[in-house]
Amino acid sequence: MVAENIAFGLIAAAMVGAGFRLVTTTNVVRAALFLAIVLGGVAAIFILLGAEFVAWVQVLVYIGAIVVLLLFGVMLTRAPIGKEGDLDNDQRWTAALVALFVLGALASVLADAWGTQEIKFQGVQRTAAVSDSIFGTYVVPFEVASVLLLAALVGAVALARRD
Amino acid sequence: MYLNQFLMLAAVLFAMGVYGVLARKNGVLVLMSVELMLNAVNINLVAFGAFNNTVAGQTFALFVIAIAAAEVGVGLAIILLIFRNRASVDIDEIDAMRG
Amino acid sequence: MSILAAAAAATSFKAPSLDYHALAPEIILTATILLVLVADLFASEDQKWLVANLAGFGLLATMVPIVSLALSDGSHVRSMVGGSYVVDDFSLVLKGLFIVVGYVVCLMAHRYVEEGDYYEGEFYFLLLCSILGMVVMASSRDLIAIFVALETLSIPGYILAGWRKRDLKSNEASLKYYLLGVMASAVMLYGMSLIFGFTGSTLLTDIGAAINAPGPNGGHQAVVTMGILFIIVGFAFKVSAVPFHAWAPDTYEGAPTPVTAFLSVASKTGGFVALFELVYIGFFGRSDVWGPLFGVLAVLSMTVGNLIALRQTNIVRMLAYSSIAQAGFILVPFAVAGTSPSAAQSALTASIVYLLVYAAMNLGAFSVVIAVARKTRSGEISSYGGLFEYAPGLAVLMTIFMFSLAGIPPLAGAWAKIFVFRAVLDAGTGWAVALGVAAAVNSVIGLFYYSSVARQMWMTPVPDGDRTPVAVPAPLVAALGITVSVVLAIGVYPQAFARLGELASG
Amino acid sequence: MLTVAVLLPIVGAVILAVIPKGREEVLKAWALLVTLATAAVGVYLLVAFDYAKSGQLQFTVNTEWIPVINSRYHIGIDGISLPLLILSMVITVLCVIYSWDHFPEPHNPKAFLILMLLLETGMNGTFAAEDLILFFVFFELVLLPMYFMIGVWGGPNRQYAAIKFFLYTLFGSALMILAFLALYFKGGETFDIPLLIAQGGTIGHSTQVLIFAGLFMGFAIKVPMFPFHTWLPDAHTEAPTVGSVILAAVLLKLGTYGFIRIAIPILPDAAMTWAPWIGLLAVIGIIYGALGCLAQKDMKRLIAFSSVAHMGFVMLGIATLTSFGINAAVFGMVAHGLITGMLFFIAGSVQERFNTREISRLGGLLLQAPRLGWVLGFCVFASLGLPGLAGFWGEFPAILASYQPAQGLQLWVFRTYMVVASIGTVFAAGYLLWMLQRVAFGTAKTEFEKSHIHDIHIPEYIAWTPLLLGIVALGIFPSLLFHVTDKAVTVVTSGVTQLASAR
Amino acid sequence: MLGSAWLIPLIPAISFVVILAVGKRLPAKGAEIGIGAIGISFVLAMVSVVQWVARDEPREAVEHHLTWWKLGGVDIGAGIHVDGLTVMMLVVVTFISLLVQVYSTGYMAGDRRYTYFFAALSLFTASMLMLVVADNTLQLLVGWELVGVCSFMLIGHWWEEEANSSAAIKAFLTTRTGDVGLMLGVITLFFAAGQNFDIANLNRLALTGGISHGLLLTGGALLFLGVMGKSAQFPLHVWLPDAMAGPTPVSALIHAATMVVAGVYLVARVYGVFWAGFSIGDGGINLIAIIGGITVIIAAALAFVQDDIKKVLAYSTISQLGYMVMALGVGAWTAGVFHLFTHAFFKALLFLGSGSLIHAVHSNNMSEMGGMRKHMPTTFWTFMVGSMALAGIPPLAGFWSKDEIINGASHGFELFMVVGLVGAVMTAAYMTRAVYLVFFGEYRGHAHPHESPPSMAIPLQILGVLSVVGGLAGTALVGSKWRFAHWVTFEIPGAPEIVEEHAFNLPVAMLSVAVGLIGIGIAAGYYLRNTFPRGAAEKSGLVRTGYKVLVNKYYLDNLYIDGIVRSIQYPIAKAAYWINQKVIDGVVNGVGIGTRQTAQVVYDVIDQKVIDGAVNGAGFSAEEGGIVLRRTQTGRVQTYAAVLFGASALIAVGLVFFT
Repeated sequence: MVAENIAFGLIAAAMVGAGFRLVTTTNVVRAALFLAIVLGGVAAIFILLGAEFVAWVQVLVYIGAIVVLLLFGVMLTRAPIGKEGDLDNDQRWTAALVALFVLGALASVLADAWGTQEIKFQGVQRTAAVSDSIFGTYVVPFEVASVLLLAALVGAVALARRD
Repeated sequence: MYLNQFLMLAAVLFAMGVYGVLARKNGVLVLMSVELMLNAVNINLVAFGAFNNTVAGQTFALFVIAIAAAEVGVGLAIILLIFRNRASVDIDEIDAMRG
Repeated sequence: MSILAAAAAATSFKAPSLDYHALAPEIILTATILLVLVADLFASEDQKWLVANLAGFGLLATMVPIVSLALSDGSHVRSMVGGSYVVDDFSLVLKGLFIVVGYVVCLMAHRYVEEGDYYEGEFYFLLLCSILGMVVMASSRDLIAIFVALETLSIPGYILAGWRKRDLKSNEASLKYYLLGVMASAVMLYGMSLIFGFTGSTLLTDIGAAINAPGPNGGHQAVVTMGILFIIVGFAFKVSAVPFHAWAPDTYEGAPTPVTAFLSVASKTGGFVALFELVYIGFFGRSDVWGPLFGVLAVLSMTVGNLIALRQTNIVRMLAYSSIAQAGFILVPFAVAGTSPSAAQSALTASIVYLLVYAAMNLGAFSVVIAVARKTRSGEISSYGGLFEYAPGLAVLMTIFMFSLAGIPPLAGAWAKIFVFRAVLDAGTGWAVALGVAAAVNSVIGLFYYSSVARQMWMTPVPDGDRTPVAVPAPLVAALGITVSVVLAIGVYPQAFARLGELASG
Repeated sequence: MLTVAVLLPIVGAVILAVIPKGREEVLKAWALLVTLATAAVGVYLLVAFDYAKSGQLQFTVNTEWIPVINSRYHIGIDGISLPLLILSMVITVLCVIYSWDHFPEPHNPKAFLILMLLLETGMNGTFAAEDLILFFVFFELVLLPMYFMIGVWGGPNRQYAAIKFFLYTLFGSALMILAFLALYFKGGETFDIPLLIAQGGTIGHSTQVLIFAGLFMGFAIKVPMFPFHTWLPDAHTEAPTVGSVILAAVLLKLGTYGFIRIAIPILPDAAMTWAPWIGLLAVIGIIYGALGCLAQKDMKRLIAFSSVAHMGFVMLGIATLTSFGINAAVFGMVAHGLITGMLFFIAGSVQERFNTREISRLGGLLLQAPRLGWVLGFCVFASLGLPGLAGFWGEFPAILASYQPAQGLQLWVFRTYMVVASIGTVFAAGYLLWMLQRVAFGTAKTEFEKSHIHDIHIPEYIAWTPLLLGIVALGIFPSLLFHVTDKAVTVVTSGVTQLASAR
Repeated sequence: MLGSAWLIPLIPAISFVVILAVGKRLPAKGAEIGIGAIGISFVLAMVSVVQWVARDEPREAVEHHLTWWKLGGVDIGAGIHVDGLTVMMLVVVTFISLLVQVYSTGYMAGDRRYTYFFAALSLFTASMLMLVVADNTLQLLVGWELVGVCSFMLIGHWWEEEANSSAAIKAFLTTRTGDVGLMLGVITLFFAAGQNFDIANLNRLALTGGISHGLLLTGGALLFLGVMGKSAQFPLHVWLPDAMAGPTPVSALIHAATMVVAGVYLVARVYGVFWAGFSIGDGGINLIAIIGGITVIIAAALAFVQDDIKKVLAYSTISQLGYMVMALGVGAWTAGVFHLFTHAFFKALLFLGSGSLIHAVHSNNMSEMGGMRKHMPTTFWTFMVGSMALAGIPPLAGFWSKDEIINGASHGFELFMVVGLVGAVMTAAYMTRAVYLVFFGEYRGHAHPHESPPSMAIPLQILGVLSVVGGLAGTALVGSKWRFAHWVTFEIPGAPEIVEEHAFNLPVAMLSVAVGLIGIGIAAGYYLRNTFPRGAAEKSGLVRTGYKVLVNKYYLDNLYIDGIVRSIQYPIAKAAYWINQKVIDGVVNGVGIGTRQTAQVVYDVIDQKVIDGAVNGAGFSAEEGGIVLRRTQTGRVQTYAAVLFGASALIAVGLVFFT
């Protein structure tokens, strides 16, 4: 258990650090890389929680697809690769205030609700269980999600293509 | 492991995401911040799944991941569209309609 | 856990039993979606009208199983996959509404898309996808299903809002809608994760039971409060309730008008449907949370929406604020639903009746806007000057829709409001009556700007002196015909919709 | 048959809508035919009405309408509604005739006549409805046509006047519908007026008082009572002649009728609590309306303010909650309908001839158009409550009744009202005669000296004669009306009487 | 006939309708209908009198009524109540009306609204007769208001001139102010009598103690307010002089003989209420007597300073009405009613005479008359008779009735006897002045005076005869059965007798004659002294020629001195007139103006600014609110997002805190 806690501490520290840099850096490309670190951290957390399948999906979809997609976006919109002076708008302080307020509200409620309850680790949940769940209870959303992805695909193409 | 250590991590990520979407003016950075928030949710879902010993949390997280991907795709398309028309992705300049 | 055990678990998978009659609307709709996509691939530029017709017929075909389900004998409740997907009277009524609204929007869009140099095939494809999301929403009784349905109905909307690609306003509309939509989704998801974490289930009935549970670990905890709130915020965004409304005017103004009509009616109704399911099934035990919340949202929406609408000069923007105010009226019954079971019943009826009526009158109003814009090429209210002189038919129709929105009897809108008032007084508490008075006062404020449109049409001269009649294409005529006959028929015989509303809430 | 009376005009309006715009003669003939047919139904009702049972509802129809909210299509008339129904029918016919050759600008007789027919349905329906929701629908149905009539065919400031009228009234009705719904839930889940009358008394006192407040707002604005009257002068001044006539002759009565038909019989207890305040506003209205009249420069506006004063008498009669008072109120409603309707007709005709209604510019009407002048003089005297003409029987019994209001009401309060109201009759004479003097007496002002002023023409004769005859007939034989209303009023006051006897 | 007395008002009413309908097309333009109808009515009225007197004694009033309307279980009838008072009034009204109509054919000849004039006269007569025969107060009220309207129409007959229509409005409004009291009194007594308007019943209840004294006092006082308006009692008398703007026959009929006595008639009719309410039987000083007494003196004083002959007569009428009211106030019921009777003849005579003069000289002003004795002998002699009757010279009509009043007052109301005597002096004096100014001296006007046509002269002569002999009706000369006091009497079956008769009192009679002569003497002395030179000149042609210019000049000076400067020598009269015009009339006019101004302020400030302002303000603030709220819609998506998150978190904290 100690090892897990140490791992969590490291991962969490990396994630928070990367996350903070993500929202403060003045370099767009670097921001994408910080995002990759956070997403990787999330995958690691999933593994800690015994959700292997989700963790790998996270790596594949997020790091493999989404981050790449975002990088493409950065390049297509000709954002400077290097440092850029002003990436923030003029409501930075408001934003910080709101964010801190949100954090405070969430943290206090969470602390109140679950205090020091522990996760009783039940072992790794196999992919099969997940798939049973998807194709059992959640079969309708699953099918609909496929239509959704199709729609997003077609729509994104229709919007983004030059004509 | 405490449940709350995951939840608190998620909360911090969520708050950073909130800051990011509010303070960043580059459209792509805003999208990244949104991802931060969605990942916070995913941590929550998986942690709760483990806590409650149900697979539904993971399933939920999978749906979120899939749909987040679709959202990012659409979002980028919109940002590209705007970039093509205005040669800028600064979203705080987009205020033609107001009042 | 051994591999064997896992394998055993894997083999133990049993395919869920699906009621294909109950799923027939979704299946037909999906088939139509695919057909439209394929047809679009193969149709040449001058054959694109086929696609529109295909979409229209597909929607009409979807109505067939809905009607047959409604007319089938026995219990109308068909529950599937552990109760996470249910087809009952409620979902049938709303599915029917979505399909009809979709059909009318197709009619409205027909010439608009054809003449405006837009992608036609994709337009209908996305429209149908969104409708599919709504239809699924009507049956979803599970957080995940609701989430997926919500995204399915939203994402095509984000795209369609930007369909006038070269128009900066359309881009802006799309971006604002998208960004705020995604953020609202994130908030909602966070809320869902909390509720899931607390109850350990995504199924609304289980959630309801867990929340109702008494004791120190019961559903009264702050975390539940926050979860419920965040989820409601997500949908409050969808239904454009103040203070989560800000996207609506900008998006409505910038988006192509048929899309605006679709967003303001179908998409909004989708949000309300989700709220019905969540509030009346999942969170019913915590009316101390959502009761006041909806009260505040309702009063703010009505008041702010109406007051800002007073100052609008653009008709679509005015209609956007009007739809914010109308959403406020639909929210009013929620606020009092927790008082008693009978109040909940009449509150649900009121909201559903309001949605049905609202759909007809708002679509009608947008149809007229589209028709008039074909001549004036303007969205300014002042461009409606003297409409009665050169297009008396459109002027009369617009008048009917405007005053129906304002809630003047004997038009349908009045009944919607009466049902809301009825729900309020059924609850009968002091706060409920105060809410009713606020709604009453707001209905008067609303009249002011609705009537100003009528005033322009009837009482001011034509601004540019151009009195050529407006040519209204046949599909638009059909859309106007459907909407106006509903508004008038319901005005005279409200029982038709009242019965639907009662069925759906029963 | 009653259904026909209510719905015939709207059916006629629909058919009118499909007649092409250019065929003006056909349009007018059809509208006249429809209104005449409706009036014929009215005559049938007059003949077939069982006067021995005028306290009971007759010609009732009671079928399902909106079962979900337990609202029914329940109509019927008794001795109170019958005269008002007939009034509404007659006035509409006369208005169609009056506007025969001179539709106000921007002309468009088709739309104008459609609106008039819609109005008639609304008015007839309100007087026939026996279900609160049905009542509400008809009550509101008159709003839209009147809004357009004022807004499209009105005077220079018409848009402001139209929207003011509309908003004011809608504000009242919004609260009124809340009160209706409260009655529904507190009164045994029914909207049926006779059933509610049977059960209304069981509602707790404080709830009754609140519900009455809602009803009061709805009806008082329509009446209009001080201080909710400010829409009236604007609306009347700007409305086209026919609009003013219908507004004065019938629409204002919807409010007072609401008090008599709904508020008082269903909520007698609250009515007792509210009566002194209603009476107070009524007498303020009497004096205030008169003072308003004296300050006017515009003939039509003056007549409009006089309506405030006259409706004050009606409301005073109602506030006494006695048989005498309410009978007087009904009489006052009909009389005011005839007389003020006539005055507005005349004001319209004056406006048409001189292109102004400014009192200071007019003069010598009796010289230039003697018959018109005499009719004006006649109506002025009728309006100031000359005995022997209809106006008196609305005022005098109302004042009489306030000497001895319903048992349980403060005597001294109502006697004070009585004195003030009777002083109001002097004011009424003052402003009306002042107007008569300025308009009809003297010689024509130089600007009109040379102009040829046409005396009363044929459509005016036809439109006015029935009203003038009615004023005289009711003035000489008040029992024409009293014997119809008396029994029905007894039913209205029965709740109050029972309360008094229970004390 | 008595039971069919309703025919008497009905006939003129029908005549009114007929004249309106076809009058213009008839050869005499409707006059023949009016005169014919009123002639029939007069005959019927005479028949009624004869039948009434011939009835067996004790005579009970004849009553007939039908249900007029019914309300809430109360049956309101319309009907007739015929007794001595009624038949007396019927005769007076129909007779004077008949004469006036005949007279008007001459006086109004050529008037542009000739037909209408007769129609209005018919309507007036009908209304007045209805008032007279009314068996209940409501019907009386109806007639009362109708005669008011007719008065309005006839005063304003020549409405082309604003002064005339203003006078008509003033008359109507002033009387209507009094009518408020009448209406409230009728209402009070209606409830006091147990929801009953019946007059006979009311009298009976009042006299038998069926109604509390307080109610009777209130009701009586309220009714008296109406009387003050209609019968021009101080201080509501101001309208009557102005009402002289109407044609003179109208003044004779309405403003001298009939309508203005309606108030007196009302008091006499419901005397039980006043008797019991004001405790007249107890001999106390009461409102009625006081008002009557004040009116006698004030009006008589005012008559001195008038130049307009009709105004002299108008003030005289007011003064005489004061006598009648005072008589009723001191319990001399018969005397008051008798004075009403005689006054009708000689005052109508005087008015018609003045009409004849005006017809001749085309002016109302005495300063433009003079010497008419020679030009208009008939008018002169009849006018002289009328004046003497008014002055109370025996045995003319006025003597008998006035003497009776003074006699009646001497029984316990000595103060009012003095008032009556002072009034008699003044009456005699101002009439002497008027007669002198009009008929003596030289003609001062510019027209060519001539005697009036027979249609005017004959009524004068008839009235002249009656003014001479009318008073005898009150004496035993006509036989005990026919004696006025015998058949016109206030008797309520079942109620105690309240009207007591006082035997002719020679000292009192002599006193009143003496004061009358004193009045004449003073005035005559004053005027004759001034005109002595002229009198001497008349005797000698030479002197006449020599003095002609001088006299004329002198006379003109005299005229102005008389008419204007000398009147200062009547300081009381002058002061009274000043008070009358400035204070009382000023108050009346001021009330009018003040009301108008208040109205303007109320309308401008309260209605337009406050009430309408509040309404418009609500609309305005809604729009302003809209403008402010619009600013929140910045157009920037991240602002919206900040609201989204901020609001969510805030509401969350709030909800968590409160639940």
